[in-house]
Amino acid sequence: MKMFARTVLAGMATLMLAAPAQAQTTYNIASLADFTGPYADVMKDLNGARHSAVAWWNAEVGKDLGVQLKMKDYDHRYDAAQVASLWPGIKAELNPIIALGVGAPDATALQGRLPADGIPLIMSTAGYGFGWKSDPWVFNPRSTYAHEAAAFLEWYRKQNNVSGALKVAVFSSEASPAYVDIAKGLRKYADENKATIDLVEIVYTEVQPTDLTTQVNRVLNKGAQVLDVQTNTAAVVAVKRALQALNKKVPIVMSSHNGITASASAIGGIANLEGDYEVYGMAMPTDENTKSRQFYEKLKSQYGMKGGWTVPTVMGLNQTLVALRAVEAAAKKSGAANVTGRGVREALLSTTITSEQTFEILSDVKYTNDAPFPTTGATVNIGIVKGGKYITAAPGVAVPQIGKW
Amino acid sequence: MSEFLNYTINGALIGLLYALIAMGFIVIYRASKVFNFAQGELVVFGGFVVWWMITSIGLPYWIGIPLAFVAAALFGFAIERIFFSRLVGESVFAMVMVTIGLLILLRGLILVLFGPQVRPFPIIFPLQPVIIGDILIPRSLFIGGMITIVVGLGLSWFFNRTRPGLRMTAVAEDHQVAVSMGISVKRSVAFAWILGSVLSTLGAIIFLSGKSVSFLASEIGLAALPVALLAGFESIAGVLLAGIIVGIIQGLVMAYVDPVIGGSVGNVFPFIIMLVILFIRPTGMFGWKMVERV
Amino acid sequence: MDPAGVFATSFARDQSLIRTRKQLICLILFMVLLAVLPLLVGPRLVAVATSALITVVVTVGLQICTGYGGQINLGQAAFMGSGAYATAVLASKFGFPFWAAIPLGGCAAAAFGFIFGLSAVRIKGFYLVLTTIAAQSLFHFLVLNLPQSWLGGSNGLSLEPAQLFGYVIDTDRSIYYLCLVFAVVMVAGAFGIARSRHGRDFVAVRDDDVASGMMGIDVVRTKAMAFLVGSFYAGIGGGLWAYYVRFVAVDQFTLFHSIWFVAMVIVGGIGSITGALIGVVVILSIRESFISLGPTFVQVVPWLGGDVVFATLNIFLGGVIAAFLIFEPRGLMHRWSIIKRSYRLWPFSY
Amino acid sequence: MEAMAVPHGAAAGARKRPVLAAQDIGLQFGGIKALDGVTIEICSDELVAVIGPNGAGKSSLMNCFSGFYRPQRGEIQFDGTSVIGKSVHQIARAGLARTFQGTHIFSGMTVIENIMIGRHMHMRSSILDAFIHFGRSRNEEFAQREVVEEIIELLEMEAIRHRPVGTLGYGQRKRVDLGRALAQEPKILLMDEPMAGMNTEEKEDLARFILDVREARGIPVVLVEHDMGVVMDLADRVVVLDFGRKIAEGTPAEVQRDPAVLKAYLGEGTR
Repeated sequence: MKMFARTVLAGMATLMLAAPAQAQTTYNIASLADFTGPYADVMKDLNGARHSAVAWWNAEVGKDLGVQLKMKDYDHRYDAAQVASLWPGIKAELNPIIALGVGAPDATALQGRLPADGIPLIMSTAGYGFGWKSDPWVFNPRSTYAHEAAAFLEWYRKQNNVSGALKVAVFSSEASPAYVDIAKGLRKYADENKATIDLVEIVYTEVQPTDLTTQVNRVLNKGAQVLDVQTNTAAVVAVKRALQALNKKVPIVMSSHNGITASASAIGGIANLEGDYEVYGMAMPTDENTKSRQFYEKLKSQYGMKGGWTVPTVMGLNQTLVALRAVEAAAKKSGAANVTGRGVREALLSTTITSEQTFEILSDVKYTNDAPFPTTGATVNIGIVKGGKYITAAPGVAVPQIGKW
Repeated sequence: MSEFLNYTINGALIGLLYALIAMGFIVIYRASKVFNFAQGELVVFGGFVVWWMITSIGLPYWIGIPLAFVAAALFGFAIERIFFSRLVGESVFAMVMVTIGLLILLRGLILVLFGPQVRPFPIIFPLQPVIIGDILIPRSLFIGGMITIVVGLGLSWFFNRTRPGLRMTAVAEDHQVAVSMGISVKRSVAFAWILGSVLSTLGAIIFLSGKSVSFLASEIGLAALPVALLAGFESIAGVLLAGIIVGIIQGLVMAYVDPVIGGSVGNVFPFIIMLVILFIRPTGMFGWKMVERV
Repeated sequence: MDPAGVFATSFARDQSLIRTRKQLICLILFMVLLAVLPLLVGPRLVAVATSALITVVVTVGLQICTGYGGQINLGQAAFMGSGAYATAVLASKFGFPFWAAIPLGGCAAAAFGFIFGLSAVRIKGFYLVLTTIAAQSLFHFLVLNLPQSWLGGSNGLSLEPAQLFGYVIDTDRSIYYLCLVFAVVMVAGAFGIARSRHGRDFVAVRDDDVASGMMGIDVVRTKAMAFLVGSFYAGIGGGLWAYYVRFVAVDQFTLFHSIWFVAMVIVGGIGSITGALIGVVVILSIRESFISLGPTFVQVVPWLGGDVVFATLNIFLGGVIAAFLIFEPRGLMHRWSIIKRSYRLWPFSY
Repeated sequence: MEAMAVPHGAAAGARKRPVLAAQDIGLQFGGIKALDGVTIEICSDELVAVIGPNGAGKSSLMNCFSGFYRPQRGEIQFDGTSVIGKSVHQIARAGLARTFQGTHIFSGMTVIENIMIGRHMHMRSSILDAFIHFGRSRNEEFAQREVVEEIIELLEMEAIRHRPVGTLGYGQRKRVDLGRALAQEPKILLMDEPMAGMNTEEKEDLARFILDVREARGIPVVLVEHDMGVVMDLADRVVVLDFGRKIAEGTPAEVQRDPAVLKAYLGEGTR
């Protein structure tokens, strides 16, 4: 008996000694995806990016840290009802320390219960005014769409030496509350900056507009110098065709989910978008050899990246990198064996995720308890089609302050 | 003033597009008294077929478009054969429910056949607008409106003047009477579905020319409903006028009311018109008045 | 058709849903199973069951409106939404307890439905479906455009968990029981309505409005009643949804949701309360098992990729519905009664 | 059977109160006159047959009585009040029942359910009672069920009471139709060509039921019929219509001898 006890003890001691070198604590990430709903077309890239980023982190960061992460996909068809019925199972079966979401249904279905579940959720999109609440559990790596557009407008105004207010027309749609939110944010921004921005009109259209020639003509007659289209690619195409019909060259500014590449493929060629802009707070998948591009190439050659160098891929990367860096910070703080969802959230709120840590895919990300997105220090990149080529027009443009709407 | 005129004309042309979509709806309704709720999906299907023929395969327009119409006709025929010819003798209620099921099925089918991506639609009609003085008319809608009027008058003539057309009108009025007159109801219904599918494809071409095609396009099927109702679901010539009326009202509301309320009342206005029609005159402007015989 | 050897000895017996001891035992077992379900299965299934219970309430209402009353309704999600919004407003802004807010949400949905139904029920034909589509789009428009302080506009509305005698209903299990109680009451009520003169009137009006009028049935009133009951049920479902997710947003109640409710009625069988239950269970279990098995499948066969695996769901569900439309347009319940009858009458074909 | 014919006109009105009276009614569809100045009175406890060739306006008359058509001219009094402008269900509730030409029967429902529908207007339970089921709604069902069982017995439908009506033969369906109308406990019963499409045996059965019903319930009956034989056997009084006008009225024997009637019927025969 004594002998046995001694053997056990000795064995345990050996294990404990070996532990620092080998023991890996495995944690889970829940990857919410939309394979069968309206965003099925971007999911391959977005989700592929998530998986390869996790693989990279496990191999190059987690190994030394003693943490391994496993990610599992869940299809929610972009439907809040489906998210609600999936989540308790995810929580019980996977017990994730962090979750990755796609869009509004994730946030709306889960924000009521995440604090109790103790799991933070990282979105792939920019923020929204309707999510602007303090004590967040749902995090966006970028400021809101309205903030991003505002950053562009300020930059554009300076760039073109516009004296007086820059006249802007917004094309929105009531098909989704998210579109309405963007328009509301821009309205708020314009109201706060009457000297520099004149929001001449918010045009509401169908999600698949019939024809916008009259509407575009009207806003041009009102002197619009920039057309903001942050809804979908169908709207970009319709606005562009209207401009072509009118033979006018007024730049359109697009967002990440309906950016230059996506809109170009919907209109049938990037040449159509000559001189148009896109703006968002993450790296642009241009052909330029940036640090983010190098990171992507590395993922592609070593970590099974399936997606192309596209906006959805960048979206997948940015949310996953924020999640991974938060886990990293939490593990460093409380030890590899003691990472919890709450700990990860604490880490998100207390540490700055530097641009370097995200391979310049994001600017420095610093959350406060006031908002689910970085309110200070955020920057955007601006892309343009110039000479038929998709390039960065301006990197790191600062995001202005807007009051809550 | 010229602005007002411009909104009116453009509204009328968009209304004619609604009328074209509604025509497909009405043709099927006349033949079988069935509200086809999958009409928008037929438009999307037609749109994707055109994209596939012209943009994806790269056929020239003069081959691709006729082929797309043939494909649409076959598709309409297949739907009738697979679903509705089996339901002969079932209640209209059952058939309407089938069209709702069809809607879900077609969405799945199109997703599988053409993928979830937003596809560029070929530029069928030149982009340059027609300009008359200060008035500016999108060419696709202008040509489309002309086509719609021709098609509408042609179909109206077909149904009211020609022998096969009159037979179908007889079917539309009363299945039992038609049978007793020796007219094949089945053939008439099949023809209606073929026609409905072809008209939807034509609608897709006018609607989407130079734009993009995705599922979002199916919403026009719903936008056409108020037009069909205003026309009383029966009159093909009437639907042209109904379309123009709804289109003009919508256009003016969008231009003058939307900016005031800061929302999108223009897009729901056709539905408000629909409710008003149902309250006031549910048989529409041109619907056949029939005495309900016991 | 009763099993051989069972004859109704009283009207009560003849009337009741449960005619044999076997059926009674089955029902009791089923109820017990529902009662202890959260203790037996994992949280995932509890959540699925909860959403199934909410969907059952909504779909049973649609069955009464469409299946019994013959009033095709493509706005059930909008009515569910108006119930959800009403419940959320009453609970969060006026401090109503859930047991008052949910039924009032049902009433609000019925009232909202009434505005739209009124015009259509007076007319012969399926015009109601047009007004319900209008209701769907106006619901969306109104929520987004009414002053934000009323319905939250694009921000949505959140509400506190339901409370009963100080006990907070915020765990998966307690919400399940909350929904179970409401669903059982509502379904039992639906059976009651279906067996009453009202249920018969609905079917009569659906089958033959001419003869119905001759029986002294006020056809317009009856249609309106069927529609009101249907939207009331939707509103109750919406109220439960509000307490389930504790956040109400306009895009949770779209036309596509309405269409799926109709699909459940089609698959289950038109004109049968049990059919509605079966429809919900069949569609949800296909959908949920796909979604549950998907990740595992992706892990086993990684080269297929999630996009392919999950995309098959659409085809499969579409196929199921198509199969029903082609081979059994009267739904599963009809198939079941045929099987039952032929088995009882065996060896005689019916 | 009551052998004596009931004289019509003012004298009859003084002796027996008319239950249903049409005064000079005219009905037009477009330019076609379906009814043109028809006057007819039905007194309590009387079986009146309305006959006439095809298109004579018999069904139109029935439809005016029951409120499906609204005559442009004239007046219809039922049980002392005017029915013009009232809706079908209001007239039905006032006590007018009818059976239909062809089948207007709820074929998805069982025989019992069909007849229970006939009891509709005698039931009061609200939708809330129905929701609760136990209590008022259930008790009412049972009470009404007893009435229905009596009718089922009267019409000898015990064996088929649980059969869906859609599975029944034509003759049986007509019996259900009659049963449903009886369940309304009407003050008058209109029957629109009940014998059409029946074989001899079924006709005899139905004729027997009609007589039984009259005897048991004492309800006045208006019978629209094509088959002269049936009419002559059953009716107390016969009204003949042709081209929307009343061309003759009297006992079956009188009518049979009327030259105008003969002409109308022969005329139809040679058409």
